[in-house]
Amino acid sequence: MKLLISMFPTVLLVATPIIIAALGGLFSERSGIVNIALEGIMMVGGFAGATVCVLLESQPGIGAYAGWMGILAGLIAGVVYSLLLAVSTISFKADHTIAGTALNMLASGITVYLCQIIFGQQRTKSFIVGISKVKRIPILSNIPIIGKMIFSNVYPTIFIAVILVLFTYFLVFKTRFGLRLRACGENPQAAESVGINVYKVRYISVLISGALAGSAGAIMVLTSGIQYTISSIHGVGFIAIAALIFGKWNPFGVLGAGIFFGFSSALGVYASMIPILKLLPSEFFAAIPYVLTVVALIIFSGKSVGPKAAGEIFDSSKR
Amino acid sequence: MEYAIEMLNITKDFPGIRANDNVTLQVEKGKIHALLGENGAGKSTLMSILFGLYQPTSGTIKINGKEVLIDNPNIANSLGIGMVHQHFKLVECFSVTENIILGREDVTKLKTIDLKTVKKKINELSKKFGFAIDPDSKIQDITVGMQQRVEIIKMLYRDAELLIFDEPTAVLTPQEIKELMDIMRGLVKEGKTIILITHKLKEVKEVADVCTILRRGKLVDTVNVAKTTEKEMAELMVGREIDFNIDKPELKLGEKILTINNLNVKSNRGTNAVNDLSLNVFAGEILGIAGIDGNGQSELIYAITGLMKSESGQIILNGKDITNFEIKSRYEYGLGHVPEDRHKHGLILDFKLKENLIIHEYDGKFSKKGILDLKLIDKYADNLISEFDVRSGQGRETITRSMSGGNQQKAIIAREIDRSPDLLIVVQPTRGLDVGAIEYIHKRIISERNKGKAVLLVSFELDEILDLSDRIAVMYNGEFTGVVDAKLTNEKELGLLMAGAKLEEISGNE
Amino acid sequence: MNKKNEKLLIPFIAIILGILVGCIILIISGKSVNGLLVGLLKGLTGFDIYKPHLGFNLRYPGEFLVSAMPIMLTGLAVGFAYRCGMFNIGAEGQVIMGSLAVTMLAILVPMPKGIGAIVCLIVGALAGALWAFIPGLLKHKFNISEVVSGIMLNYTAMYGANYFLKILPGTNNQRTVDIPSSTKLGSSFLASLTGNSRFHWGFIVVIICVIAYWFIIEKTSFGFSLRATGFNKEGARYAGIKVDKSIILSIMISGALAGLAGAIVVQGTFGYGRVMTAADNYGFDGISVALVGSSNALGILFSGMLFALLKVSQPLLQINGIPREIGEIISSSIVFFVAIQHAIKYILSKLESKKHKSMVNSKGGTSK
Amino acid sequence: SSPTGSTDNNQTDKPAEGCSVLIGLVTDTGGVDDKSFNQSAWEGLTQFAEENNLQECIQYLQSDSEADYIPNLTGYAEEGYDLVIAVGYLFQDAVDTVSVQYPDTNFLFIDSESLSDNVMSAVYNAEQGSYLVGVAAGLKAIENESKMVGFLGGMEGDLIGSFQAGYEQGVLSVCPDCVIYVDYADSFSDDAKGQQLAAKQYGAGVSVIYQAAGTAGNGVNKEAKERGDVWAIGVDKDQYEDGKVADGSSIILTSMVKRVDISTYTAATEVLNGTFEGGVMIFDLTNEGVGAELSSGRNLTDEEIAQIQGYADDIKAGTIKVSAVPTIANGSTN
Ligand SMILES: Nc1ncnc2c1ncn2[C@@H]1O[C@H](COP(=O)(O)OP(=O)(O)OP(=O)(O)O)[C@@H](O)[C@H]1O
Ligand SMILES: Nc1ncnc2c1ncn2[C@@H]1O[C@H](COP(=O)(O)OP(=O)(O)OP(=O)(O)O)[C@@H](O)[C@H]1O
Ligand SMILES: [Mg+2]
Ligand SMILES: [Mg+2]
Repeated sequence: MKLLISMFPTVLLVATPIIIAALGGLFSERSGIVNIALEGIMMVGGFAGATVCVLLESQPGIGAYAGWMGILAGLIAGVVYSLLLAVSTISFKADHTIAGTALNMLASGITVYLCQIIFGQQRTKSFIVGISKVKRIPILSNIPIIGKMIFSNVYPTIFIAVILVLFTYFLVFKTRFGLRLRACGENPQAAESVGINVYKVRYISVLISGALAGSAGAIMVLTSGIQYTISSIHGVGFIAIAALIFGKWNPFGVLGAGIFFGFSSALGVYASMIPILKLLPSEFFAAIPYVLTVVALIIFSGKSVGPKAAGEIFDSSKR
Repeated sequence: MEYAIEMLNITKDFPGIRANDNVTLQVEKGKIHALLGENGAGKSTLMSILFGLYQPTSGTIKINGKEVLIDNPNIANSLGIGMVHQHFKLVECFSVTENIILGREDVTKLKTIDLKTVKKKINELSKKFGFAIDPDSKIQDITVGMQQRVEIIKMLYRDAELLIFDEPTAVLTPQEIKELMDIMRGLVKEGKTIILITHKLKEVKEVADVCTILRRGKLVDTVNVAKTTEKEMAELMVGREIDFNIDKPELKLGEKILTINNLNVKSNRGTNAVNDLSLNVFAGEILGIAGIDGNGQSELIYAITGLMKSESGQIILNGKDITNFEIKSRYEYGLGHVPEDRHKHGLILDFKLKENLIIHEYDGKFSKKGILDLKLIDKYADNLISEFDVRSGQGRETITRSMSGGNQQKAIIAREIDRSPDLLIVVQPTRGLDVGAIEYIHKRIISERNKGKAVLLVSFELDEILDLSDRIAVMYNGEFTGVVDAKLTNEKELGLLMAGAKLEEISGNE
Repeated sequence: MNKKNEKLLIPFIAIILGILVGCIILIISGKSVNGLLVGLLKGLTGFDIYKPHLGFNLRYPGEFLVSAMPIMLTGLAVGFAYRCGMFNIGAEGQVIMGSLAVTMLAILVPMPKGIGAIVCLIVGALAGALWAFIPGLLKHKFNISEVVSGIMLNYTAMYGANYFLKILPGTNNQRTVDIPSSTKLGSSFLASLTGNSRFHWGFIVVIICVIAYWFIIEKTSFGFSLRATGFNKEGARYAGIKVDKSIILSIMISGALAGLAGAIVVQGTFGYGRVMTAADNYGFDGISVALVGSSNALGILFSGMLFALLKVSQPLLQINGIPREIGEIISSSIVFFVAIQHAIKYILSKLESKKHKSMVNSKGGTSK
Repeated sequence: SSPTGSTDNNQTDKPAEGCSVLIGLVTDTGGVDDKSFNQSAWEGLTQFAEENNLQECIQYLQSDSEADYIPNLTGYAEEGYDLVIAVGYLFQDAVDTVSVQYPDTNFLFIDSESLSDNVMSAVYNAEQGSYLVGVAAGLKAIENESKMVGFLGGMEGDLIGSFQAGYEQGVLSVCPDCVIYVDYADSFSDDAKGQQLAAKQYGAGVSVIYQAAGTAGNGVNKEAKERGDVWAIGVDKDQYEDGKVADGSSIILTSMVKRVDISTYTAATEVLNGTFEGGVMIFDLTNEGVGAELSSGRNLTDEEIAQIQGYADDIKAGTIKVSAVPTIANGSTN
C-alpha cells in the first residue's frame, strides 16, 4: 500500500499527456478523421513548449509563468500543425493514414531542425523549472490515503487532464456541437442531409485535436523532462491512440486507459520493489500498452465501437 | 384551385439523357398525390429538383402560388418541404430523439441539448399521428418500418407541410405498409400535403387522391385515382403496344440446367430477401425474371452465383448441388454471370481491358505453371475485342475505367459468352446503354439461347423482359407471384403481378 | 491527361515540391541551398565540388548503397501489401523480428560457411512473414485494421526483441556479440572496391527481390489475383479469387521482404544484433519509398535511392553547416505531397484546361 | 561561458578554409549541453580553440542513435579532419573499425581503450572519485538519520559499474549499515526515466542519490529540486549551479568531477604541435583527472570536507585500494 501511494505520482505524471492527447484523438476520430499524427503533433507541441519556456524563463516578471506559457505555446503550435492534417484530409481528400504518417515524419525533422536554428544544437536548451509539482493541495491532501496518493507531490497538470475529460464528455455528449460532431463521424451523409456543414465540423474537431495533442506534448516535456529532444515523445502519441481504442472512444474510458497505461509504465520503474514483478524484464512493462490494445481490439471486434465513418473520405458532391 | 406546390414545365438534362421533359406537376394542398412510373421514368429526378438537390435545366417552381428558387436542401426545408429518401439518412448508433433533432437542436441555458423539451415534442407528434415510437431506443435496434417513422417525424419536427416519400414501401413488410398508409392518412387529416413516389398500383389506389404518371421522362397524364382503375393506370404507365420485332426461332426446350428448391436468402440488412423460392431453367430457353427493384432479385442471383450465402434450400446446376460451392467452381460447372453492378462486380476498373477479359481464367487457360501467358492473352483479347466490337482508345491496353459504359458492358458480355457457359445469368444487361448497344447485346443473348444454352435474365425493364424471354417469372417480395408464358402475357398482366397481385387473382378477374 | 503519365508525373511533382520546401526552409533560416546540393552530390557520387582534385571517393556511393538496400526492401514490402489493398505500417516490426531471428540463429547455432548466410536470410524472411501474419489474421478473422494492429505490433516487436537479444550470451546494453563470419554478408572484396565502405553482398538479395517483385506482380497469375484484390475486393471475389487468402498471403510476403531487410542489416551492415532504444525507421522509410515509387518495382528502386541519398547525406550536410534534419524534412514533405495528390491532380487539370483555353483563344486571335 | 553561445558558429557554419588543424567531436546520444561529460569534452576543446584562436576550426556532431556512430566518425575522417574525438565508451566498435580504416587520422577515444596506434585513449579511474562522493553521501545519511542512499546509473556495464563500485565502498566506509539503492535508467538520454527512478528512490526514503547517467541523470537533479529536502550528487562536472532552487541554495551535495576537458584539450594541443601519439592516458586522483568537488561554503561542512580529503590522501597513497567491480545488482539494495 505504501508502495502504491509513493508510486501514484509517477502514474499520474505518465498518464497526464496520454490522457490529454487521447482526448485530442477522440475529437478527431469522433468527427471522422483518423488521427495517426498525434505523435507528430505532440512532438511539435513539446518542442514549442520547451522553447518558449527556455526563452521566457529568464525574463523578469513572466519567468515564473514560463512553464504555463510553454503549454499555451504547445497548444497553439498543435493547432497550427494539425491544420496540415485538416487541409490534407478534409479539403484535399488525402488518405488519413498516409497523411498522418507523413506528418509524423515531418514533425521529427522540423522540430530538430528548428532546435538547430534556435539553439545551435539538436535539442532545445534545458529549462530550469518547467512546470513544478504541487507539494500538497490544501484540505484535499489531508484526506487519508487518497490525499497522499493524488493530492500531494503531484504535477498540477493531472487536474487539467481530469477537467478536460469532464469538459470533453460534456462537449461531445451533451451539447449541440457534440451531437453534430458525432453525426459527422458516424454518417456524414446523414449529417449533411440535415444541413450540417460536415467540412466545417471536421475542421474544428481536427484543430481541437491539435490543440489537445500539442498541449499534451508540451506538458509531457515540461513535467517529465528537462528539454525537448528527438526522443522526448518516444511513442506516447501512439500509446494515446491505444488509450483511445482501449477506452472505447469515450472520455472516461480514455481517463481509465491513460491511468492504466501510466500504471504499467510506473510498474516498470517500481517492479524492483515488488517481489513477483521483479522477475519480469523491464521490456515487459514497456510493451504492455501495445499488447493490451491488440487484445482489446480482438475483444471489441464484431461490436462496432469506433466511429463508423472514421477514415472515410467525405465528398459532398458524391451522394 | 389552390396548389401547395406547382412544378411547371420542368426539364432536366443529364449528360446524354433527358430525365425530365417538360413535366408539370401540380399538387393540391391536403391531398396525397402519387407519382407513378417505371424505373428510370424520372420520378426521383423530379423530386430531387423540388428538394434542391438538382437544378432544373428549365422550368419554374411555385409554392402557394409564389415562385421560389430552391438551390439546396436547407432552403427546401425552410420552405416546409421534407423528403423521406429511399435509403434512410439516419445515424445508426444515435437514439431516435437524437436523429430527429440533429441539425435543429434546442439548447438549455447551460448550452446542453434540451432533451426534455424535445422528447415532449416528439411524444406529442408521435401521439398525434399514431407513430408509437420510443424516443430513447437506438436506430440500430429498431425495425426498418420504425426507422422510416423516424424519418417522418424528422420532417414533422421541422414543420414540413409538404412531405415527399420516395418509394417508401420498397423496404417494408406488408403489415408495415398498411401502417404507413394509416400514418399518411393521418398526416393529410392534419393538413399536410404528400407526394408519394411508387411503382405499385395497389398503393396508389389505396391512399392517393390524385396520380401523375411519368413515362421516359415525359408527363403522361394526371388522373383522379378514385375514378381510374388499376388496369387503366398500368396501361398509362407502361404505355404503347408491344413490338415483337426480334427474330426468335421456335423454342427448343432441352434438359433441365438449373433447379432451385425452396431457397431462402437473407439480405444484408438481415431481412428475408428470398422466401422459399423454387425455379427451373431449361436449356434453350430464356427465363426472364421481372419485378421491381428490391424484391429479392439481386439476392437470388447472388445466391446462385455464390456472392451471397443461402440460408437454406438447394441450388442444382447441371445435376450438381452447388449450393455451398466456391465461386470459382461454380464457373467451372457451367455458370456465366453478367452482374447487375458492373463497376462493383463485373470489372476491375483499374485493370487493362485485356486483364478484365481473362479474369475468370487467368490461372487456368492463360497461365502456365503460375506464369501468365502474355502472348496468348493479347491474342485472345484482340480476338474477343474484334468479335464483340468492343471499342476503346488503346485497344486491349486501355484502362477499363476510361471506357464508355456501353463498351464496358460489351466487354463483360463478350467475356461471359465466350466461355460458353451452360447457364448464362444476365442481370440488367442494358442499363444505361444507348440503343445500338442494347440491340447488339439482345442479339447476343438470343443467340446463346438459340445455341441451346439456358439463359436467366433479370431486368427491371418490362420491354426488355418481354422482348427476350420465353417464360417470365415475376418476383415480388422474395417470391414469384406468377410464372407465365411470354407469348401469352401482356404488360398489363405483368404490371399487376409486379405490384403484388397473384396470378390466380388476375385470371379470376378476367 | 492519361493515366500512365499521371502515375509518373505526380511523384515527380511531389519530389520537386518537397525539394522546394527544403530549399525555402534553408533560405528562410539563412543557410545555403548550394551546400545542400553539394552535399547531395557528394553523398551520391563521392565527388566534392569544393575539392575537385580529390576526384570521386567511392566510399560515398558504397555507403549510399548500404543505406539504400534495406529501405528498398522495406519499400518493396510496403508496396507489395499496398498492391493488395493493405497498408503495412507494421513493416518496422517485421524488420525488427527479421533482425532478431537472424541474430539469435547466427549466435546460437553454428553453421558452415556459405550455407550459414543463406539460412539466416531465409529465417529472417520467415520471421518477418510470421510477424506479419498476425495483422493479416486479425484483419481476416476480426476485421481489425492492419494499421492500428501494425503500429502496436511495432512497439511490441521492439521491446520483445530487446528482451531476447539481452538474454543472448555476451550481450551488453547496446549490442550482442559479433555474429560468426560464416553468416555475414560483408566482404573485404566489396569493401575494397568502394573505399572501405560497408557495402555487402546484400545487394544481390535486393536485386533478386526487385526482380521477383516485378515478376510476381506483373507476370504471374498469383500477382494478377493480388492486384485484382487490391483494386477492387468485390470485383475480385466475383471473379472467383479467394480474397481472404490473398490478403493474408500478401501481407506475409510483405513481412518476408521486411524481414529480409532486417536480416541484411544484421548480416551485412552491422554484423551484430543491436539492442534498440528507438526504432531504426527502416519500415517507415519503406512507406515513403513505396508511396513515392507508386508501389511498382522500378519506382521503388528509384525512390529507394532518393530516400537513401537524403539519409546518407545527412552527416555530410551537418559537417558542412546545414542542419541534417533538412533531409528528413524534404523526404517527409515529398510523402505529404504524394498524400495530397488529389489536390495536385486538380491543379494539373485546371492548368491543362487553362492551357487549352488560352490555346483556343490565341488561335482565334491569329485567325483574325 | 554558455556552451551554446560558443557552439553557435561551429555548429552552423562550414569550418573555414585555412585552419591549421581541423578537429571534430562526435557525441553519443547526449548532446554537448548534457551538463556532463559530453559538455566537459566540448569545453576542453573550446578552451583550446579560444587560446589558439581556432574557433572556426572545431566542430561537433551529435549522434541520434547508435547507427550514427560510424557514419559520423567516418564523416570527419573523410573530410580530412586532423583529430576526431569519440566521446564515450559506447563508441568502442565504431572507433575500433574507423581508426583502422583511417590510419592517417588521429583519434581521441574517451572512456575506453582502442588499440590502433592512431588512437589516444583517455581512461578515467572513476571509482576513485566516486569513492569520495560516496563518503560524502554516507556522512549525510548518518547526519539525517535516513541511512539510505541511492545510485542511479545510465547503462549497466564496466564503465558505469566502476562509478557504482567506488560509491558503494565510499558509503560503506563511513556508514557500514547504510542501505544503498541501485537502479539503472538503461539510457544516457532518457531524463524522464531518470526522474521517475529518482522519485522511486527518494520516495523510499533515500536522502542522497549519486547519478552517473548523462542526460538521464539530469532527471535526478530535477526531482531533487522538486522535493527540495533531499540531496543529489552531480557527475563529471561541477553541477552545483544546475541544482539551485528558488531560495538560492543548491540540492547538489557535491559532484564527482571527471576532467574530460583535460583530455580533449591535451589531445588537441598535441595535434596542433605535431606531437600527438596514440596510447592510453590514465586519469585518476593523483593527476587530478578525477576527484570530488569540495569547495567550502556549499553543502558540505568544513569538517566533512576535511574527512573526505583524508580518504583522498589514503587513496592517493595507496593505503585504500578502490575496486572497480560493483557488488549490488541493478534494481536492488545491499
Ligand atoms: N445524376 C445523374 N446523372 C445522369 N443520369 C441520371 C442521373 N440521375 C438519374 N439519371 C438518369 O435519369 C433517368 C431518370 O432517373 P430517375 O432516378 O429520375 O428515375 P426514377 O423514376 O426515380 O427511377 P427508379 O424507379 O429506378 O427510382 C434515368 O435514366 C437515370 O439513369
Ligand atoms: N451519375 C449517374 N450516371 C448514370 N446513371 C445514374 C447516375 N446517378 C444515378 N443514376 C441512375 O439513376 C437511377 C436513380 O438514381 P437515384 O440515385 O435517384 O436512385 P433512387 O433509387 O431514386 O434513390 P433515392 O430514392 O435515394 O433518391 C438509377 O438507375 C441509377 O443507376
Ligand atoms: Mg429507385
Ligand atoms: Mg428513383
